[in-house]
Amino acid sequence: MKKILNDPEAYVDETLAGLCAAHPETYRLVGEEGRAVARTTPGRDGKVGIVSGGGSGHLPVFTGYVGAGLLDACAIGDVFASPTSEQMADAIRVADRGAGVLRLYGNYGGDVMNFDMAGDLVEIEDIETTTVLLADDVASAPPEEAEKRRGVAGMVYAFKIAGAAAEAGLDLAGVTRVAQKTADACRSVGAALSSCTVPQAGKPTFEIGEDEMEMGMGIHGEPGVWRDTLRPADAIAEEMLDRLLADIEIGGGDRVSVLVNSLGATPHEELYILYRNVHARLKAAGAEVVMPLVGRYATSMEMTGVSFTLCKLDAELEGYLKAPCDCAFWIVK
Amino acid sequence: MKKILNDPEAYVDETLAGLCAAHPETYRLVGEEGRAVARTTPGRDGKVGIVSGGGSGHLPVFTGYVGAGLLDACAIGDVFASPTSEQMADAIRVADRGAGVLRLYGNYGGDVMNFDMAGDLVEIEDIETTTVLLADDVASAPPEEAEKRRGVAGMVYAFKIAGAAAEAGLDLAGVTRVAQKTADACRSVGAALSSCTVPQAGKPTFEIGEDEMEMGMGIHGEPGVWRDTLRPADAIAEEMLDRLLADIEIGGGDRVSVLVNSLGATPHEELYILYRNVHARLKAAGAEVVMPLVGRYATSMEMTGVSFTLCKLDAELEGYLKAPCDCAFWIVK
Amino acid sequence: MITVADLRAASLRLRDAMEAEADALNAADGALGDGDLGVTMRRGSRAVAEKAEDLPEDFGMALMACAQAFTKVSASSYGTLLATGLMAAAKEAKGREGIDPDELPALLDAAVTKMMARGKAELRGKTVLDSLDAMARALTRTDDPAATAVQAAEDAQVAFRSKPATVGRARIFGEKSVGMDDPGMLAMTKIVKALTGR
Amino acid sequence: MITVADLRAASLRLRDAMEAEADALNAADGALGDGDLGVTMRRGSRAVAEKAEDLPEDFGMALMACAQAFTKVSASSYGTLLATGLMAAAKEAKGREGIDPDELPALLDAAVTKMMARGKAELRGKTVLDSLDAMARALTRTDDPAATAVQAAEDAQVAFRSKPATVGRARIFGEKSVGMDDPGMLAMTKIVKALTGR
Ligand SMILES: Nc1ncnc2c1ncn2[C@@H]1O[C@H](COP(=O)(O)OP(=O)(O)O)[C@@H](O)[C@H]1O
Ligand SMILES: Nc1ncnc2c1ncn2[C@@H]1O[C@H](COP(=O)(O)OP(=O)(O)O)[C@@H](O)[C@H]1O
Ligand SMILES: [Mg+2]
Ligand SMILES: [Mg+2]
Ligand SMILES: [Mg+2]
Ligand SMILES: [Mg+2]
Repeated sequence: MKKILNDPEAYVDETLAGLCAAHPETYRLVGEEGRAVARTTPGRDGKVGIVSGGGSGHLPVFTGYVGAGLLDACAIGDVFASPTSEQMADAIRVADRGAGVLRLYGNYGGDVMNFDMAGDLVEIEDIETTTVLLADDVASAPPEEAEKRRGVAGMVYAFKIAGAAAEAGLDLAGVTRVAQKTADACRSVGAALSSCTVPQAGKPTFEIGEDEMEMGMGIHGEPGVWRDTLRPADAIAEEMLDRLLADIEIGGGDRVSVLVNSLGATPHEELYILYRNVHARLKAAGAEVVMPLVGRYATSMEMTGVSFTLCKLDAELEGYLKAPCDCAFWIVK
Repeated sequence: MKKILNDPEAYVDETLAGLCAAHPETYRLVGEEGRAVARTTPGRDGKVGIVSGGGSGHLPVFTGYVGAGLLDACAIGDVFASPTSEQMADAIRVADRGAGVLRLYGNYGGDVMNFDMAGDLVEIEDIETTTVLLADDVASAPPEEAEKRRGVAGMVYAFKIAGAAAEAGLDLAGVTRVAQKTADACRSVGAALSSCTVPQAGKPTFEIGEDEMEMGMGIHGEPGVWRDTLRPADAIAEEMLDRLLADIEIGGGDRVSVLVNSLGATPHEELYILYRNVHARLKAAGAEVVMPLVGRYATSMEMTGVSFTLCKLDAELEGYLKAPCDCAFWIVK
Repeated sequence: MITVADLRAASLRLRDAMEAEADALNAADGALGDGDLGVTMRRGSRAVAEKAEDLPEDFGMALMACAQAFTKVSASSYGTLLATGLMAAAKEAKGREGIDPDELPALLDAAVTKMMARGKAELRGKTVLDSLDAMARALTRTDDPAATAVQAAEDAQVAFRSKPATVGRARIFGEKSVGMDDPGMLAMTKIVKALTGR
Repeated sequence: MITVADLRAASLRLRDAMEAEADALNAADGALGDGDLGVTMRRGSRAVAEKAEDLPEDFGMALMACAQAFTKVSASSYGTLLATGLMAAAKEAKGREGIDPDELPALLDAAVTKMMARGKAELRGKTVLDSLDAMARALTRTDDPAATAVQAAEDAQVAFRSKPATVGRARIFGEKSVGMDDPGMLAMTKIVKALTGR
């Protein structure tokens, strides 16, 4: 197990302790069990709160995106495991500035059930909540069942854009509408070259040959749509973009942001090799690439692989995407 | 070879093409062979130029740190190989705004010889140059031979602090003095858990057992000071900090920045587990940690492992460290 | 009558069984899912067993305490659904010292109803719901509730084996999932065996 | 006399030899260093061989063209030092059609001097400098310069094997490097063998 850790059971708590010690101006632990993180400087009174939550092991997702112009608070589960509804309720309570709270997170069974329960818990305390689910992974269900898809790196766009809308003063219905519009505008697909190891499991989640890759793999190592020998970068980029463009129309005059994301181990060098291909192709299709993101925005710890996300923009979304934000992992000036 | 690439020979050129396509507001290719990158918006007339250079495969080092308040230009070699003196001369020429150019780079044989030759080449063109070498890797030579040490992640501090000094209007001698002071204030040490693969070599640079780690390993995979079974995070953190503190005194009242750096694959989660330990210990020693950096600042592509860098600050260095900068990998507001 | 004393003993058997079966359940879940079902059940049943001594004598409140202990350490789909079902049964049994075996179908139906609402899934979808429903149906006509429950869970697991998965990540492997046990149904068979001591 | 025609033929032999020895040189360098010496020599000698046809007839200018071709593709320590040495020799031989074998010691000395300045290293440090110096010394007293050069390079390599490394990353493994060939000296033996066709 090529991991640097102490007790596997303490992996998440020690990570959060280090995160808050390194960036006390941004993050603070809240809640009874120390499994909710909130902005050190809360949003102003009357700002709509935005909370997310989910399993650990995806930094910067989810906790890392707590910050000005992004999330107000976040509940953190064990690696790849949902937080409990109590932890989510802690996050919702601290995020509430009197204008209600949007629950903005990925479509995973455990997370959905627990965020629903958390909503029930805070309802009695007169905190109004809404929900927007990210379901951007095109490999996880066909278009006819798009609502069953899982949420992956597209949530980075949703956090950013909804966060800016809340900062701009929209009310809960408005922020929820903008978040839903962003969720609807995002499509993602991933490809994995190697597994990661869940600390408590102690061995790689899946086996994959030295020269193999898997297209469409889930961010917890769930099986993908095909497994074959490793292809050249351009072939990978082309297939991944094909899969996205089959699901969302992007053509002449469209404005689109694209996220070329490392799942962890894949280095920046290789992300740029891929981006080069994506950029040329979108440009050739007549689309304008706006604020491309290339880096580690949503990971599975040390997994080797990449994901692509397209976020099709209108003027409203583009404005919020470019608005300022500030957390330890992402600053927009 | 778990890498995403096309032709291994094109790895670096395709990376640079993607980098410049993604961030045209920051980076542009210059020079005959396209192996120098410069700021898209050059520094103002009369600003001292700062150039760096070295082998590829270390993003954000070196090229990524071209930007406002950082480097003006950079020469880029093949993976882990020095750029040529001509490429370095290209970088120096474009960085010159009439006030001379500081060559600021790591102490490696090929780089030193070629930067010396590049200095000869531009001297005839009346460009004044100075040199500051980073030699921060304590594992690469004992204190008595400190000038023979290699340059590793400490250069991130040197780029940042010298970059701010140049932006602040210091002349070439002043910027050189500040850069040298920073170089003298930095100590680094690394530990590797797995190798990376040089694209042109096609196989891992070194073999290391599934449960082994190596202390003091070089960033190109050069052998370290001991190899043994993988230790717990706290034991690793303690030994690494011990090795640094044996070389630079840090105690009550000192102000110090610390970089906990992933060599590539090691995820943020684990960096924070380590940082937690380092932070507590420096605090217990009475030192104040200023602007800690936790992330991927100087990598060896997909290598698993970490490095620690301490940068002991005085008021001048701290001011420049906190000054604004802006590149695709690092923004300070 | 099934009392809180029975619940205490059953919770210890459950913990031991899940300790032993954790790897098998992880593997079953890992075939098409994220491979954490054994972790869920081990952590959850450990937490419940730890509370065994302190369970209140009110049978309903005791079930509620079990649900809360489970949910505090495990928030996966399966753990959350089990806790939801337990809470529904707890409401039915509140204020009583124990329940009669012939009340079991009503408790199971109450659990399944709430679990369907929580998980937004239907019966006959090859999930733990079908195991519980099969037990509820079978327990209406039996003299040996323990044996019947085990048999019903096993039969359901086998009967649905040839159907495609309809929930979770396994769903997208429609055809591939045919012939494989639903991990949640498999787990329920093992749970009922442990609870009844078979 | 050694002419540009000889240089052309030698450069092709060098390319073939380095093609064949690249892995071995990488491995020798990788033992304590970064393992790129074979890459350096393969790329550099390929670049020189490609220029062979177009080398100018002025022997000094031809050496200069070789140095430039090498340095354009390889800027490692070894490549840079070789190019530096070649340029120094080129200056000595400029304006001539060829050189006499008994001028070799002077050319080698000129190369070593410049290489010492460039690499800030001394003689007797177990580096390629010692191979070149050994050849220069041996070539002052010989009738068979080719055989002598090869023998001197080999002898130097063997003689320094028992000394510790003093340059580059290998230096920090003082004791560990004892008994191992310096990769640059090993490469020089292979280079001289190829150039002289032995
Ligand atoms: N929405 C649902 N409704 C009913 N049962 C479900 C539902 N989701 C999951 N299950 C059951 O839970 C099992 C998987 O549980 P678990 O491994 O905890 O899921 P995950 O890891 O996806 O959160 C499935 O085999 C199925 O029996
Ligand atoms: N400063 C120096 N002076 C003389 N010879 C040197 C020097 N540095 C390296 N060498 C020679 O070059 C060889 C290593 O070359 P190379 O692999 O290119 O180094 P690196 O990869 O460190 O740049 C050594 O074995 C030695 O013979
Ligand atoms: Mg599961
Ligand atoms: Mg799960
Ligand atoms: Mg080398
Ligand atoms: Mg080298």
